[in-house]
Order: sequence, then structure tokens, then C-alpha cells
Amino acid sequence: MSWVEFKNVVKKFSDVTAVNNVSFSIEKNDFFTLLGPSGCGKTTTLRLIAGLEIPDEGKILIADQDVTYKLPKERNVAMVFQNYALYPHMTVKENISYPLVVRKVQRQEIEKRVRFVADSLQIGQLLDRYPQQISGGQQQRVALARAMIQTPSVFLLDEPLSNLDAKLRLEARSFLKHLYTELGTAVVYVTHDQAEAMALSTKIAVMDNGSIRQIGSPKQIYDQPANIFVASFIGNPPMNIVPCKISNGHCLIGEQKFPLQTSWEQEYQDAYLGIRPENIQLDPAHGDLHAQVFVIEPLGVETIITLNVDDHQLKCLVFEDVPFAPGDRIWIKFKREKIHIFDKNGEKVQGRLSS
Amino acid sequence: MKDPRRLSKVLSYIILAPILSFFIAPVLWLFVTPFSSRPSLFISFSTPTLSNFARVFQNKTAINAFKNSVVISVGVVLLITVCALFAAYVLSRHYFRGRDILLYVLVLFSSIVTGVAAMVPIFMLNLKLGLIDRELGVILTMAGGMLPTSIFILKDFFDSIPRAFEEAAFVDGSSPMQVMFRIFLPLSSKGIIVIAMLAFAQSWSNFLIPFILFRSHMKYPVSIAIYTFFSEVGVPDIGMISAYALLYTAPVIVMYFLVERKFGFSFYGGIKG
Amino acid sequence: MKKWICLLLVLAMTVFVIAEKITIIANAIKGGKNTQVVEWFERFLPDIAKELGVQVELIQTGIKDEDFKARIVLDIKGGGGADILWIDGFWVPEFVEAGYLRPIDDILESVPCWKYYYDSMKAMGSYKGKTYLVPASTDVRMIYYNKELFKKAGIPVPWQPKNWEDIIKTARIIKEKLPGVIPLQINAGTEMGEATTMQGFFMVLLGAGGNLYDWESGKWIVNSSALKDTLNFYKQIYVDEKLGDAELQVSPGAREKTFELFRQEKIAMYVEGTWMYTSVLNPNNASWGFPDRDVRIGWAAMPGRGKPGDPEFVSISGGTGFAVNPNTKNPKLVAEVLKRILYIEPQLTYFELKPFVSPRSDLADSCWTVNKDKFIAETSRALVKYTTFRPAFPVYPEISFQAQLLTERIVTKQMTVEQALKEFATEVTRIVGKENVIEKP
Amino acid sequence: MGKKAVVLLLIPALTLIAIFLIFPAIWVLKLGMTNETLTGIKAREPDFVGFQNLARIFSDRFFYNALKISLLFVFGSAVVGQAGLGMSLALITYRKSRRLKTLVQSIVILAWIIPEVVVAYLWIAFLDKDFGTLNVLLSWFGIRKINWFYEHPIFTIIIFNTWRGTAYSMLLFSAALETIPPSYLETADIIGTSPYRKLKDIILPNIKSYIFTDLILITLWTFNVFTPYLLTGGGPSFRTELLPIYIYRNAFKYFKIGYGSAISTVVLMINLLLAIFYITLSRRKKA
Repeated sequence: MSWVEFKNVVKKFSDVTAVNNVSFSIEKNDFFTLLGPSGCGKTTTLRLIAGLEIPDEGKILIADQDVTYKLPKERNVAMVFQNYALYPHMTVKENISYPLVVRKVQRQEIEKRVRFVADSLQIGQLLDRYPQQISGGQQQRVALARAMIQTPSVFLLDEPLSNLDAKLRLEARSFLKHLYTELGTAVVYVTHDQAEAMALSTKIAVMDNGSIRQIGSPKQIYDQPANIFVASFIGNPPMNIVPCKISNGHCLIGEQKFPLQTSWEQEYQDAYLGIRPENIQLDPAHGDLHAQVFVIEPLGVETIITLNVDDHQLKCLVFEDVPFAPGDRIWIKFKREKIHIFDKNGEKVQGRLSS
Repeated sequence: MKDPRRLSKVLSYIILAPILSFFIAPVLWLFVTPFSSRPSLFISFSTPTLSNFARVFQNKTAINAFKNSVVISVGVVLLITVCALFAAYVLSRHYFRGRDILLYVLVLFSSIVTGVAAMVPIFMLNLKLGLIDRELGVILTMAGGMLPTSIFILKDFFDSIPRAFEEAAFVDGSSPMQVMFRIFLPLSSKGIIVIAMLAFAQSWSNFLIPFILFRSHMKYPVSIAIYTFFSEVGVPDIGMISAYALLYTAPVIVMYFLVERKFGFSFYGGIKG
Repeated sequence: MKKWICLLLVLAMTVFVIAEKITIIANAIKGGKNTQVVEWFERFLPDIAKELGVQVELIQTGIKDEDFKARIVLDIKGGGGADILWIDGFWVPEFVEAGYLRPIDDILESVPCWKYYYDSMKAMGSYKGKTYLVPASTDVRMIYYNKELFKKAGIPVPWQPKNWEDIIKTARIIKEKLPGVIPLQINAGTEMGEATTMQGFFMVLLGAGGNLYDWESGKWIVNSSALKDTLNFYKQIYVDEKLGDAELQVSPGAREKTFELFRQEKIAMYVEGTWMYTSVLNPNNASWGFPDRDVRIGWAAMPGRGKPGDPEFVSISGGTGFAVNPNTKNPKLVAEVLKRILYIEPQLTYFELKPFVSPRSDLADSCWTVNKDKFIAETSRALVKYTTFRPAFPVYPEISFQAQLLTERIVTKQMTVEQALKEFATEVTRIVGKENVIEKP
Repeated sequence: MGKKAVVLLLIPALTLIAIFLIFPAIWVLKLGMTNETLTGIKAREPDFVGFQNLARIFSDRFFYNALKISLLFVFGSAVVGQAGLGMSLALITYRKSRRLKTLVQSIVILAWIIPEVVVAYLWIAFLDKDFGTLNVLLSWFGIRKINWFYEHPIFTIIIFNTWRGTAYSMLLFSAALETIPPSYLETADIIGTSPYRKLKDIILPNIKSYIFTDLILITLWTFNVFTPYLLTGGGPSFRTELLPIYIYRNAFKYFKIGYGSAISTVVLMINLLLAIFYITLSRRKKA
């Protein structure tokens, strides 16, 4: 039985459909991430789980209970907001203990649990300060502490890393991942940063325009994107998507064509070829297609090379020294098993090339 | 529905209903009675008519008072806009010694010297200046009272306009005059419109200052003329009075919703101060 | 060149002539308060203007007497104001003290009819040996009653009470027989202003043989049995027996509301002056009028308290008149205008339009006969012998306000008679000084 | 811009303010120490009486009456009425649909912006004993006709002024509530905080400074309101005579300029205290 379940949930705001017929299920040990561009409905989905919004249609279950119309407090969830929502007029300690104070837990018990949570999050020395007196990373931990102290069934995190600067963000990410192993219950995480999603999640749901475009483990999402949207949203730099024509077991890009490895029966007049930058190999003498080097961007470990293939641009990622200069005419070669073919609607074509 | 929040919503409507009727009930009369063919103190709906308005337009005192009100309000608006524009520009763009003290004194006096607390010296001052029963006295007195608030609103507004605009214009080779008229005024037109409208609404509605300073009937603005209609002996012509009251109120309401629509409450907050 | 100078001179002359304008202010407005006054001026002012070759303009007002006074004071204080002021006689002393009136003895030398004015009326217009006001008319006070209501209540008309007890008895009958009708209104409270002192308080106080001022010692009376009885009378009417409506007396616009109720025949008896009959109830008055005034309204003299030694009947008189603004630029012209206003013909026209008691002997009888209704003749003949005047000293308005407060505190039950009198004594003493007050038995 | 230009641009506004705002405030102190009147001998030759007027004020039963009524009026209509009702309305419409909010605000604001003379007449009509809407409505429920101005005068002007001025507090509090991040309350929702605790623990502490600002400002304004004069003229029997009306009565009805100014001085001093309080507070907020 799944721990959190969404069944055909629809949520509209006046005439905008924020969540459109969404279904998914989360297991108790999942770190479930809702990933998508801003305005795609991921935060609304999270708020639906929290009970801050009520769906227009569909059902929401948490721990086998129908909570669709339950108040947030009846769902036993805890949420950390993007801005942490720490009360500025309360000390760190008061903030953390507030959920227990509201539930009229005994003072001794509160004291004990605050101490425990604070220690495990390493903020024990901050308890008497006010939120505006501590750093962003510390604020985030206080917010987490306030959530943890409630021992909820589900943790809801709404872009908790987005208010931190780049360096701190990486640190906090690792910390979160570590924390998750200790929490022992489901986490639902909202982000627009695909790297975060990849790093943290056990399961990712990629959302676009109110719908889920694909659900799967980070690896599945990365290696087997179900559509162009997912394919181009994940990865940095993103997957190259080039319009092409499939005919006779060959792929036509502009005037050039190359054979697909296995026999391809279907013919497509309008299709798209998808290939991740690291799966393109460069060769001065021969390959699948002829290209011209346009820009070379060395980034230290790797180098991004932008190539012109007829009217199209491809990015490719290499990890060794690049012997070319802009303007050089070269050949490129695709790793056959890493080629994705999408139809004109952007959906992945069934019967993949390789397994 | 099963939504438990529905209940709290319904509850809030139940609380809102009597409060809103408390606010509407007295005003309703103003919007119904002028169109009633049998006007009375009670809100009575009867065949709609415009004859009450016709009677207002035939009443010389009423029309004359309208003219007086326009003269006063336009005078106040012009005076305030020009003076506040100059002063706010200087206070926003130039630091000089004593500026902060000056601002402090202005805030202090503008909040403590109300028409009510200072009605005696205001009257005596106008008396000594020979401005009793003259529009100029009323205009200057009102403008003096409202100026600090207008200056603050405008100064705040100017402060929010980045200097970069003007600096860029100077770098591009504009003269100070060109910067003022080509760059600064168009950018601050919103703020200027707001203080002009506030000045209009306040001077249009003001009762106490003209009540104290005007002595003759022919000079009365609408606020006083309508008051004498109200307290007039004999059977008051309720139909005409209500129509007159509505005509008098309409510009303020229109102006308010224009300001509110465009600029929101933060600006209008100054209307009473 | 010469031509230009001539033209300029002519122009200057024209301006000078046009600038010559005499203004008269009166508390009267066409179609409203004292409309007859406006009609009267309209009838002869143009002739005077034509004869003198200047503009003569009437400034109409038509507001509460208190507001009218404020207006004139502020006008003059501000350095302007109308040339001729038609004001209440009892304002003269305080106005003179403030320098708001011009002595007019020089002007009166050229007014031939001045010799016909009664001495008592002349006294009303003078202060400290100088004359400031030409009395225009005077009046008397009495009880007005509604004959129809009396008939309905079974009280025989004509009705004439002999003492206070008679008034109260009648009021009781009306209260019992005619619910919804206020039996009796005697002005009280500060909202009524001077009308309380004049139409109410004094009419009762005089009836108890009292006064506010002791003419013999020249001191203000701060306590007397007459004062006590006056207040007890008020108390009996408004508090103990509720024969009058105290609420009405102290609500905003009390006097106007009372007039209105009297016109609607909701008040049976009302103590008021001549003015009420000739102006408020005037059948010809468009917005106010009382159509069958002469049939439905009767009057009775106000009786004294009824104890031995009390006056049989009482009345008190006020009067208005013409005063001259010290700011006037052309006293000579003012004199010319005044002289013409006081000619017999305009004067008779005035009494025809607005029946009043004339302050001068040459018009004594004719002022009663020019008008069709016999009211003025009757009331004056009956009441002039009882009538008296207010103690018009500069300080009078302040004492009068204290008297109004006295009645207000009683009718609104704020204080007992003793408390109110004690407060009155303290305040009056503070106003005029210890050496100027006296207590009477 | 040179010094000359700065001075030149400031002069018109400063002159006007100096003459018509600051000078009267100072002059009133001097006038309050004379026995100047508009009629009688003291109109021509006023004497300097020093603090005699002030001493008299503190033994003047009308002053205490006016002070008492003013305090009642401020407390009842500003603190309890406007701030209380304004807060209630702000809270009721908080986190509700934009349309409801606009509707409520428009209606309440209407009462605030109609010119005072008209408003006064609307209420005279509304409360008229015989024909007024309120009494007619009440009579449908079998309640006797009440002469509001006579039977409950203070209550009437308090209710009136609450009606008149609630808009400001409502708008201020609504704006204040908007400054609370929604996540604060959503966190509380999830935690399961009761509405009362939400108000006490989260909403009120977060808008505390706005509440102070509002209270001081409306106290200052209400203290200086003249509109009830248009309703009751201070009556019946001085039972609605606020300090401003008492000033008016002394100065313009009885022409006691000196004494009226002395009362004005007292009012100015009270205003000064409130204003200093307010300015200090708003400065601290900015810092």
C-alpha cells in the first residue's frame, strides 16, 4: 500500500488549471521530488498534500486515510516553506517548540524534544537567538527542526534550498540527503533545479503545465526520458534535440543522413532526434555527420563544444583535451544506444533502439 | 460539500452581513432619495424622477455655491501642486544642513495644528490680514494646512524615482530645465496627480474653514450653503436637498475611486492627515 | 491731450459715483425669515436710490439671531460690514463698548421725526449718554393658544388665565384630553438662546415679581424667592407633570422645531412675542404661513404668579432698530438714507406689511390701523402698560446665558433648583464681581 | 542647482506653512493669555492676564464636561469603534477572495469619503425620531421610536464616528496583514493552531507597530473632529459638547477669543504629546 496517494486530482484557480488530473503514489521510504519550471503546478501539488488547498476533483490519501477534505492539522504533515516562515518575534527555541506548545505538550517533554532535535540538526547553540540574527543556512535548519519536532507522516519541503547562496546550497543538499536517511518517513520535495532533484530523490515526478510528464527514479528520468520536455529539462547542458526524418532505417538531418544501428521499421516524416551532449564523439576524419566547430567553452573538468550541423546547433561535452579550434570542420559520431527518437508531438517513440 | 472550510466562510458572511448593512443603511438614502418623486427622510422607492435635480439647477444659491466651491478648490489645487512640487523636489534631491530638522518641524506642526485646535488664531489672522470673507483667505488657509502632507507624499514619491534617470539625461547633454520638464515631471506625474486630487477632495469637502472665514451668503461654497439648507427653517425641500447633496458628493466619490484604482491605498492614506 | 484729461476726469467721476453705495443689512430673506422686511425695502429703496443718485442695497440673511449677531460682529471687526445695521436693541451696549457702533446724534439732528420717539424707546438705543440706534419697532409678549385644540379639549374660548395655576390647570386638561399634543411650551435651555431669556424666563420671573437686575441698588440679583419660584414653575411644567416637552427645548434647532409643531397644531399654548404672530404665522408667508391664523389662533396675556403683590399681567419688550457702522465711508449719505427710511409713508407701509408696535407717538395709532388685522392694536393696547425692558448692559448677554443655563439644568433634571441657583450665583458673581451682586428675599 | 535656486523653490511652500500653520499655533498661546473678546470693552482693549485663563479652565465645569465627553468619544469611537471594527473587518476579509475584499472596502470607504456636511445630514435623516430609516426599521420589529439624539447622545455620536472613520483603520490593518508572509499562517495551519492562537501568536505580534501607529493617529484625529457639531450642535444640553465644539462656542458664539484660545492651547498640547509619541515611534520603526 502506498503512503501518499493522488488519484486524478484537479485543482483550478478561477479559469487556470493548476493541477490537471494528476495521479501518483509515494512509498513510505521515498524521497519524492516534484520537479518542473515555475508555474507548472508543483507547489500547488505540495499544498494539496498539506491541505492548504482543496482539490476540485479527485482524491488524496495519506497513510491509507482519505484526507481530501481534511484540514491541514488533521493530516499529520509538516512543511518547510521556501522562506522558512520562521516567526520573527519568537526565538529559535520558541519557533521550534511552537507546534508542541500549540498541542499543549508538557513543558518538560517539549524541552527534551527541542534539545534532541536541535542537537541532531546542530543548532543547539542558537536556541536563544531570533531568526533575523542567524544565517540563512541556520534558518533553514531551524525550519527543519520545527518540522521534525512534529514527527509527521510526511515531510513537505517547498524549495528549501533556493534562498541559500551557491556554496551553502551544496552543503545543505548533502545535509538534507543525510537527514532523510534519519527521518524514516516520506519526504515530498519541490524544486525547479534538476540537479537538486537528481541528487536527492529516490523518485522524481517531472511536471509541466499542471500535468505529470514522467515519474521515475533519477536514473530512469535521465536515461529514459519519456518525452522531449523531460529530456530537455534534465541535464546540464540539456539534451540536444534536432528535427529529423526517419526512413529506411536511416536518420536524416538536413541534407545528411546516417544509419540507425538496429533496423527501424517505422517511417517518420517529422521526428526529433535526442542525444545527450556527453554521448557525442568527435573525430577529425570520419563519423555520422559533418559539423563545424562554433564555440569552445572550457570549464575545467569538462569542455562544452557548440557545433553547427547545417542549420542546427549541437552541444557536446568532452572530458579530454580538445584539439580543435572554432571554424574547424570535423565529424561527429553518436553513441547508438544513447539515441532517443521522439515523434512530432514530442513523445518518445515506442520500440526503443536499444535496451 | 465535505470541505470543512466552507463553514468558516459561511460564518464570516454571517458576521459581515450586519456590519455591511450598518455601513450601507445611512448612505442608501443619498442614492435613492434624489430620484424619488415623493422624497422623505425614510428611504422610499417610488417612481424615479429627475425633477429634484431640475430644481437644484433652478436654485440660484445652489448654483452659485457650486461656482464658489470650484473657485476655491481650483485655487487650492494650483497653489498646493506648485508649492509642493518645488519644495518636494528640493527636499528629495538636495541635502542641506537643517533639512532633517525642517522635515521634523513640518511633520510635527502638520499633525498638531488642526483646523479645530487653531480655529481662533486662524480667524484672527485672516481678520488682521483683511482676508475675512474673501476666497483668497480660505484658499491660503486650506493650502497652508494641507501643504506639509502633500510635500511628504510627493517627496516620498520623488525618493522612489532613481536619480539615474536624471543623471543619464545630464550625461546625454540635457540642460537642467530639459531634465526637469522632459525627464523628471513625466516620471513624477502620478505623484503630482495624486496630491492634486487629494487637495481637491479635501478642499471641496472642508466645512470648518469656510464656516469660520466666510461671512456673506454669496461667497458660501457648497459645504456651507448645503448646511444652511439643512438647518433652514420651515418645511425643508428634502428632494432638492438630497439631489444637491448627491451632486456635491459625486466628484469626491469619482475622484476617490480614480485614485484608488490607479494608485492604491498607500497614497490615499494621506487624505486625512 | 486736453481731451484725454477730460475723459479721464469723467471716468474717475463715474467710478466715484458708482463706488458710492449704501448697504443695509437685516436678518431677513425673501421667502424666508422676515420676508416682509425684504418686500418693504424693495418697495421704496429704489426710489431713495434714484433720488440720491446712489446705489442702495439690502443684504439679506435670514439666519438664527445668534448667528446674525456673530456675522455683524465679525463683519465690523474685519473692517467692513454694511453701512446701516438693522439690529436688536439689546446688543447696543456691548457693541458700543467694542467700538462697533457709530454715535448718531449728529445724524439725528437732520432727522425731523426723532422728537416723536418715546423716551423709553430712545433709551433702548442709547448708551452712556449717546444715541446709537433709531428704534424701528417694538413688541410685546403673550400666550398664544390654539382655539381648535382648546375647543376639542372642552376649554371655553376666549381664554384668559388669571394666575399660573390657571395655566397649569388648562395644560392638565389638554394633556388628558388630547394625547400627542404638547400642552404648553415656555422656552427653556441654551439652544433657544436669547429666546429663552426673553420669551420664557423673564415672562415667568416678572410674574413672580422678580428681575435679574435690581435697578435701585444697581446690582445683579443672584438669589431671590422669585427666582426660586420661577424655577419651580419650570420644574412643575417640564419635570413633575410633563406638561411641556423638555426634549424639544434642548434639541438642535429647538425654536424652529417648536414653530413647526405649533403650525402643525401639536402645541396648544406657547409663550412668544408679536413677531411670531406677524411673521411665523403670517398667512401670506409662502413657506411658513398658517392659513387660518386669525380663526384658529388666540392670545391671552401672561398672568402673574397669583400671590398678593404680584403683577396682574406681565410682558417684556424688545426692539430692533437702525444703527450705523463706524466703518462707513459716507456718514452724510447714510443720514440721507436713514432720514428717508423714517419718513411717515415708508414707516406706515412697513407697519402695513409687518404689523408691529411703533416706537413713536406720531404713528402710535396709525401703525395699528394701517394693517387690516386688529391683532397689533389689541395686544399693544392691552399689554403696553405692563411691559418692561431688559437690563441692557454690556454684561447682559453673559448673565442671560446663565439664566438660560438655569432653566436648562432644571428641565433636563441635571440639577435641583437649589443646586442650579447656587451655580448661577457663583457664575454671576464671577462675571460681574462680588460688589455688583445682591440677594433678594 | 545652486543655493539660490534651493531657497527660491522652498520659499513659496515654507512661507505659506509658516504663516498659516506655524504662526497660528504660536499665536494661540499668546491669545490664550489675554481676555480678548469680540464684543464689549475687551474687544478694543484686551488685557494680558497670563495664566489666569488656564487656571479658570481647570475650575470650569464645562471644560471638564467637554474633556470627559472628548475622552469618551475618542475611546468609544476611535479605540473601540474604528480600530476594533477596522481590525475585525480586516481579519474577516483576510485570506478571502479579492472580490469580497473590494466590495467590503468600497462600502466602508464610502462612509469615509463623503463630505462631512452630507454625512451629518444623512445621519440626521437616518436617526430622525419619526421618519428616520432606523426607527422605521425598528418599529417593524415592534420597538418603540427612540429619540437617539436626546436619549443616547454620546452613544449616537460614537456610533456615528465609528461608522465615519472605520475605513482608515480597516485599510491600514488590511495592508498590515498583507505584509505577513502567507507561509506564517500556513505553517500554523499545518501545525494545527487554533484561530485564537493564530491571532495572538502570529498575527498580532507581526502587525504590532501598525496597531500602535493606527491608534495614535486615529486618537489624534478623533480628538480633533468637528463633525458631531453638524449633527447635534453640541447638545442636547452640552451632552455632546466635545472640546472642539466648546472652543467654537466660546470663540464664535460668546466671542471670548482669549478664553477660547486658552482651551485651544490645551488641545494643542494634547495633540503635541500624541504627535511626538507618533513621530518617535515611526522613526524607531524606520531605523
